Amino acid sequence: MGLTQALFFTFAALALASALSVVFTRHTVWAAYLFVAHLLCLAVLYACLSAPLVAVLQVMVYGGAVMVLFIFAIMILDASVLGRLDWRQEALQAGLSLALGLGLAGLLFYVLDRHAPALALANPVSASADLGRGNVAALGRMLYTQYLLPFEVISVLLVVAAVGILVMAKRKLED
Amino acid sequence: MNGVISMNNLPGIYPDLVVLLGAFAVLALELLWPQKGSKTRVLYVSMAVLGLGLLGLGARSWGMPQEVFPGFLRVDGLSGMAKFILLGIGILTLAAGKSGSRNLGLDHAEYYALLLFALFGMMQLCGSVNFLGTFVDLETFSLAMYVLAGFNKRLAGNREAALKYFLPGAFAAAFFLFGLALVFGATGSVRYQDFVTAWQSPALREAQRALMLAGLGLMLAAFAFKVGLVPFHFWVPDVYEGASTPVSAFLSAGAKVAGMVALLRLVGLVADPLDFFQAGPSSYALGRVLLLLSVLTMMVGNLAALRQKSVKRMLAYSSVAHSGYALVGLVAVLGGHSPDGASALMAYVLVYVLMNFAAFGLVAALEAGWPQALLGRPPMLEDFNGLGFAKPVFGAALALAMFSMAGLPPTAGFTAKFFLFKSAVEAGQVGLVVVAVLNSVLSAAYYLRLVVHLYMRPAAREAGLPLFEGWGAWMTVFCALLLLFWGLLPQSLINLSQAATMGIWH
Amino acid sequence: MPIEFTLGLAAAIFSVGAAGVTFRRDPLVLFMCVEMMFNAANLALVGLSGYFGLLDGQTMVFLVLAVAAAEVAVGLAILIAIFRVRQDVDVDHVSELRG
Amino acid sequence: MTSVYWVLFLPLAMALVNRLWGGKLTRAMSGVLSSLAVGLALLFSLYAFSRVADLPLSDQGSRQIFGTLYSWISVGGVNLGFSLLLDPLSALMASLVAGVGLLIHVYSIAYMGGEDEGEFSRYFAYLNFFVFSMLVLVMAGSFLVMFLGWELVGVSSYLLIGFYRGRESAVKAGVKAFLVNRVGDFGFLLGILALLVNYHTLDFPAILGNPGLLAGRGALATVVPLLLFAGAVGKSAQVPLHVWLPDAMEGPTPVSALMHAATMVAAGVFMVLRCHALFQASPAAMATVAWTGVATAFLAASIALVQTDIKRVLAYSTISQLGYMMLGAGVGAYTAAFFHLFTHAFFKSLLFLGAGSVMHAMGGELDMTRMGGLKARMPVTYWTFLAGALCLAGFPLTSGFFSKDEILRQALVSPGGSPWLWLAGTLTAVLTAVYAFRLVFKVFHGETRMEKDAWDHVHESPAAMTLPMVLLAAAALLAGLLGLPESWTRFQPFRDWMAPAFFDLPAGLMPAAQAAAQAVPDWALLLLASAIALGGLAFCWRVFARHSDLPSRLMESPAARGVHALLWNKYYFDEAYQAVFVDGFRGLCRLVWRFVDEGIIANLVDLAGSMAEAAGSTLTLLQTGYVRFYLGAFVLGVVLILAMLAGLI
Repeated sequence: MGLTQALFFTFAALALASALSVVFTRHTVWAAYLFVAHLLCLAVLYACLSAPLVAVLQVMVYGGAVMVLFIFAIMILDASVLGRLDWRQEALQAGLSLALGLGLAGLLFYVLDRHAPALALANPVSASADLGRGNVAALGRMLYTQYLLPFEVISVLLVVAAVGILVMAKRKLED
Repeated sequence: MNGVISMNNLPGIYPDLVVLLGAFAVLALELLWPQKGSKTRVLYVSMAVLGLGLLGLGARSWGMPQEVFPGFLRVDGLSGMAKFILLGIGILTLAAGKSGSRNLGLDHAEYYALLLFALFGMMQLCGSVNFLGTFVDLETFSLAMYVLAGFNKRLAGNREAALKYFLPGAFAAAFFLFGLALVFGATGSVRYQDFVTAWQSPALREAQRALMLAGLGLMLAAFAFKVGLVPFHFWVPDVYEGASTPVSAFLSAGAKVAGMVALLRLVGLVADPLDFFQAGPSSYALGRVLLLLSVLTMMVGNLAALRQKSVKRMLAYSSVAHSGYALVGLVAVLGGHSPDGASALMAYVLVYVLMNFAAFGLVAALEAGWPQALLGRPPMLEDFNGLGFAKPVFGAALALAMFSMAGLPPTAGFTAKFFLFKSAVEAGQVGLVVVAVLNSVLSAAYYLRLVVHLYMRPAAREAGLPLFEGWGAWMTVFCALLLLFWGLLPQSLINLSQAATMGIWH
Repeated sequence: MPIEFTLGLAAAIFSVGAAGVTFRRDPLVLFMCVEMMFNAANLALVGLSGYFGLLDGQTMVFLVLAVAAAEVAVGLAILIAIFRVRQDVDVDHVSELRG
Repeated sequence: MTSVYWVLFLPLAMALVNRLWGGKLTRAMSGVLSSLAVGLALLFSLYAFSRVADLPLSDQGSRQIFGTLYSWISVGGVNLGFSLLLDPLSALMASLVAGVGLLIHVYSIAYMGGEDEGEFSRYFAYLNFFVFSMLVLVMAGSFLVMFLGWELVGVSSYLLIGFYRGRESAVKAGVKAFLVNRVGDFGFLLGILALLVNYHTLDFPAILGNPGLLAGRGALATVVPLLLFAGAVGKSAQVPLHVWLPDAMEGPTPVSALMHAATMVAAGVFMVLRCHALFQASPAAMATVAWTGVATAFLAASIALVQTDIKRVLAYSTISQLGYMMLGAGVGAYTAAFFHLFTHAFFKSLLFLGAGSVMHAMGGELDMTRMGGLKARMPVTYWTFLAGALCLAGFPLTSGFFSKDEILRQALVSPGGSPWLWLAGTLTAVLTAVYAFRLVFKVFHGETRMEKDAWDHVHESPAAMTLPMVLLAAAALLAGLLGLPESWTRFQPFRDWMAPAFFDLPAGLMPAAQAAAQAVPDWALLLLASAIALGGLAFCWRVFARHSDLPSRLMESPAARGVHALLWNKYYFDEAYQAVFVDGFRGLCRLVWRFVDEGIIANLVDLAGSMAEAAGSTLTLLQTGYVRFYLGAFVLGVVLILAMLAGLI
């Protein structure tokens, strides 16, 4: 087992564990920290999957920007631990969520387990030279050629988001 | 070069561009005309933008199907008709909100800009032939819609509506994205064309097919959420009731058109009528899913609507039920080899939009005249008491829309249902049609209830709650006349939808 | 990296997120779980991208990151707008509309 | 065809005028113009009638004028047009609708005179619209147009039944009528879709001229007629969907007259007759029609026996008579069934107008136990009402006598008939005679049971009301001449007129027992029918009028004296037994009404409604308002979809 693989499996385990912890921890701030950890684990996984640019973006966008937003939101809303419900209710809700999660996971695994191994034969695409360490330029080229339309639409989407945030955040003062 | 913008192709999406530029222009106008009371002008500008879009649509976007952005965006009859409906929806939404926009706190440039942005996203979605493009378009219009649903934050209903629309919406987007990943895993591409090629390839293996179907299923769930299919429908009544009336009308009509067109394209991937038998039994599984969703949606929507006292909530459940009817067309697409299923679906969607705006228009007109104290209270059936006599023209128009929703001749509601059911029977879906007809019998009970309030109850508070005879009310009349016209002379409706769905998959 | 493992991990995180969404009453944590689901899909895309040797997957993740970030921003704005006027932050308490 | 367009256009135009400018028209203008519109429609339909008569009569189906107003939809090689069909059936029916409609319009001018102008013109708008809808249904040249008329009739009847919108019961009755009818429409629409898919058209000539196509499709040959019949069951108030009709009394009385005579309820029978070619391809469908008809006839007649509300008795009697018509249609006696529809239209509208006249005089009173002795104060109403009752009871030589007897005869001797059908029908005839005369005696004879000042106010109705009644009475009494028994005369105008429209039931089907039944001589049946009517009259006189001095005055009429002389002794000797039997039987009937009708059937209909309501409640309970619940349902939905796609479910 090479170093990459060792890293991959270690951080895969960590990613899953932190994901579960986010769900089960009771404190909002702790959940946020665990979520950051989860996101950073994913960044490591991306790096191992020969996607260094995505890994860096993951750290910057998610680990940085998104988490800052979350922390701000936590501060504004002054979130603390929510009161406990009646234990029966809590158990019922946990049970239902667990059942739904397991059901979904079970089905996804059922589909993937039976069919993913066969993918290798499905698409005999040879590994492209673009992949690997020097793929930033290639990725940029793709964004501006093949994926230009969604790229442009996303710029519209960002404007929509900006206007939306303005409406949601500011209007109150105006009236 | 693959996918590079060629200026020659841009006129193909002229209406989309007009709407997009219009949205930016409206935002700029906020700076030019900052004073209060100038917002009516902004509304007229928005309407002009939509009108320009319609003009451009007439000039350029019909005719031969072509991929304006290869692998991403297609301009064909289906997208043409969808854009036609969407631009119409935009104009109707603006009309519905005109009188009451101050009352509802909607008279801000951002409202008009978001509306146009949402329309742009939907119009893009209707032509999208790429899963990633679909995802981005979906998110574009959804983000605008979330904000629109909660636009007036002073009203508790608006705030709750935004939450209940946003959380499941983001959830649905996540499912769509995972489905996209599965499809990418199965085919190595996210283009619709590659999906079809792989699906129809003789070398297709069961493993691949299963992944493709699972991915499609996850995306189906996302669109089922958008158009409000059971059990993805729970947000519908709450959001329609909570959001401002023009926004509710926009949500119900716009999201349904965009969602149904997208569903049609998705379902069409595995159900090319020409190659149906080649596609094999796996599309049968998708057909079963749609069948079940259709039956559940019709039953739940109609049964729950029976009990409603709030008009908007009743219309919400009715809109759920109508999604179920429309799905009958999709089942017909999958279950048979007649293209009538698709055209019947499109005709039904168009007629639904008209019925919906006829109803919401009068609700908005009613609210426009409300005193401040009543704001935020959902309009009840009692509020319509005796309206048929106080305002004969508007009352008659609303009654006609209700009869149309119940599927009675000679309204377009009957025409569209008839066309839909005919296509399904021809596709061999007799059982589904029996359920659908039974449901339309059932639905008469609650549509009739509104007519009873219009014509058979004395107006208790005639003076207290006047009907505002503004654009909203006249819009109801306009839609009702169109419903009557297409009930009596439906050929143009049929021709339109048939032309729109001719050869959409290749 | 075996592709089955990557996809399986993605599916697992996705399901954990879905379960978390239905379980947590705290709107912020609930929303984090939604983001977790987005990330799971991204993981699958990146894994498949490397597996196929196609750059498309990574390009798509790039675009999805932008979309998701915008969504987070709008979402948090909506959540703040809703919960700032309330005494508590419990999603279950926003349930005036029903029936 | 042009004349047909005018027939349809005039009432519609007047309905719109009344509705839109109603407030500006005076009462007289509104009423007279509306009547005029219907009158002109009558003239045009008579002209259409003559046009049909001018056509050469070569063989069956030759006398048809088929025209398409415009093409409605043309899709996938299927052309659906807004087509009209003029043939002996539709020409006669249209004239009947317009004729009865005209009389009722005239009558309404006086009857509704008390309403203010807005209400008055609203009433006439609805009434015109009702006539228009029925004419569309009748003139339809395809199932599509018929369905249009079918639903329009439903909507306009709903408007008219709920006309008195201040009254909660009226509103409820309107809604009930509409919804129960929709249940029948469910079958009708499915039947139409099935026909469309099989025939690729909905035009009557193409489908009805080729019943063999459907017959070659196995079970469809039975299923499709039964689906169509479901529509007729709803519209013609057959068991178990008859529950709406008694409640429909909540509308103004002239509306009831119109609805019970030639429009609305007759539509179901008309449709079955129109489609008889499809029905007779399937013995099972025919048998269903016949047995439903006879069951309805019997059940409704027994119920009518114990009612005290005049309009309610008349309503059940309508149901019962419609049952007879269905029986006729079910045994292949199409001409007889239509003839009964024809005569029934006269005498039943007459009876309703008479009831309206009584109500008018008594300030809305409907309970016959509080009447009596009205004969003296309202002679015209009395005599015309009596004429109607005689027809209803099948009194010899009246129109009802001939038409009902022909149906019963065919029930016995036709290839599709059976002795049991005949027996049940004959028993019903007995009941009919009893309740019809009971009504007359209770209302018009004996001492008045009214209070003094109310009695002083009783007066004959104005001429605008009595004139239609007199005309209808004449028509009701004389219409029988058009269809005298074949054994009496070769003068058969009705039969000859209808002959091109109806196919005969294939004779080969006849079982041996039927052949034997054919040996029963015609005169014996006629005699039996006469005996039943006369017996009923005598019996009622005995039971309901004995303690009054009116019978002696009645005895001055020679016919009544003859009847009395014929039956008097028999019932006199058996008085004690009769009392027990009658009381017992009345108890039984009351029981039937209480348990079967109110208890089971009405409850079944209500049950369906309340089940839907309950399901709705359960579903809205699911609408908890908790967004996490909604998200959970979302996941559940995804799991469901994935499982189905993976082939696990």
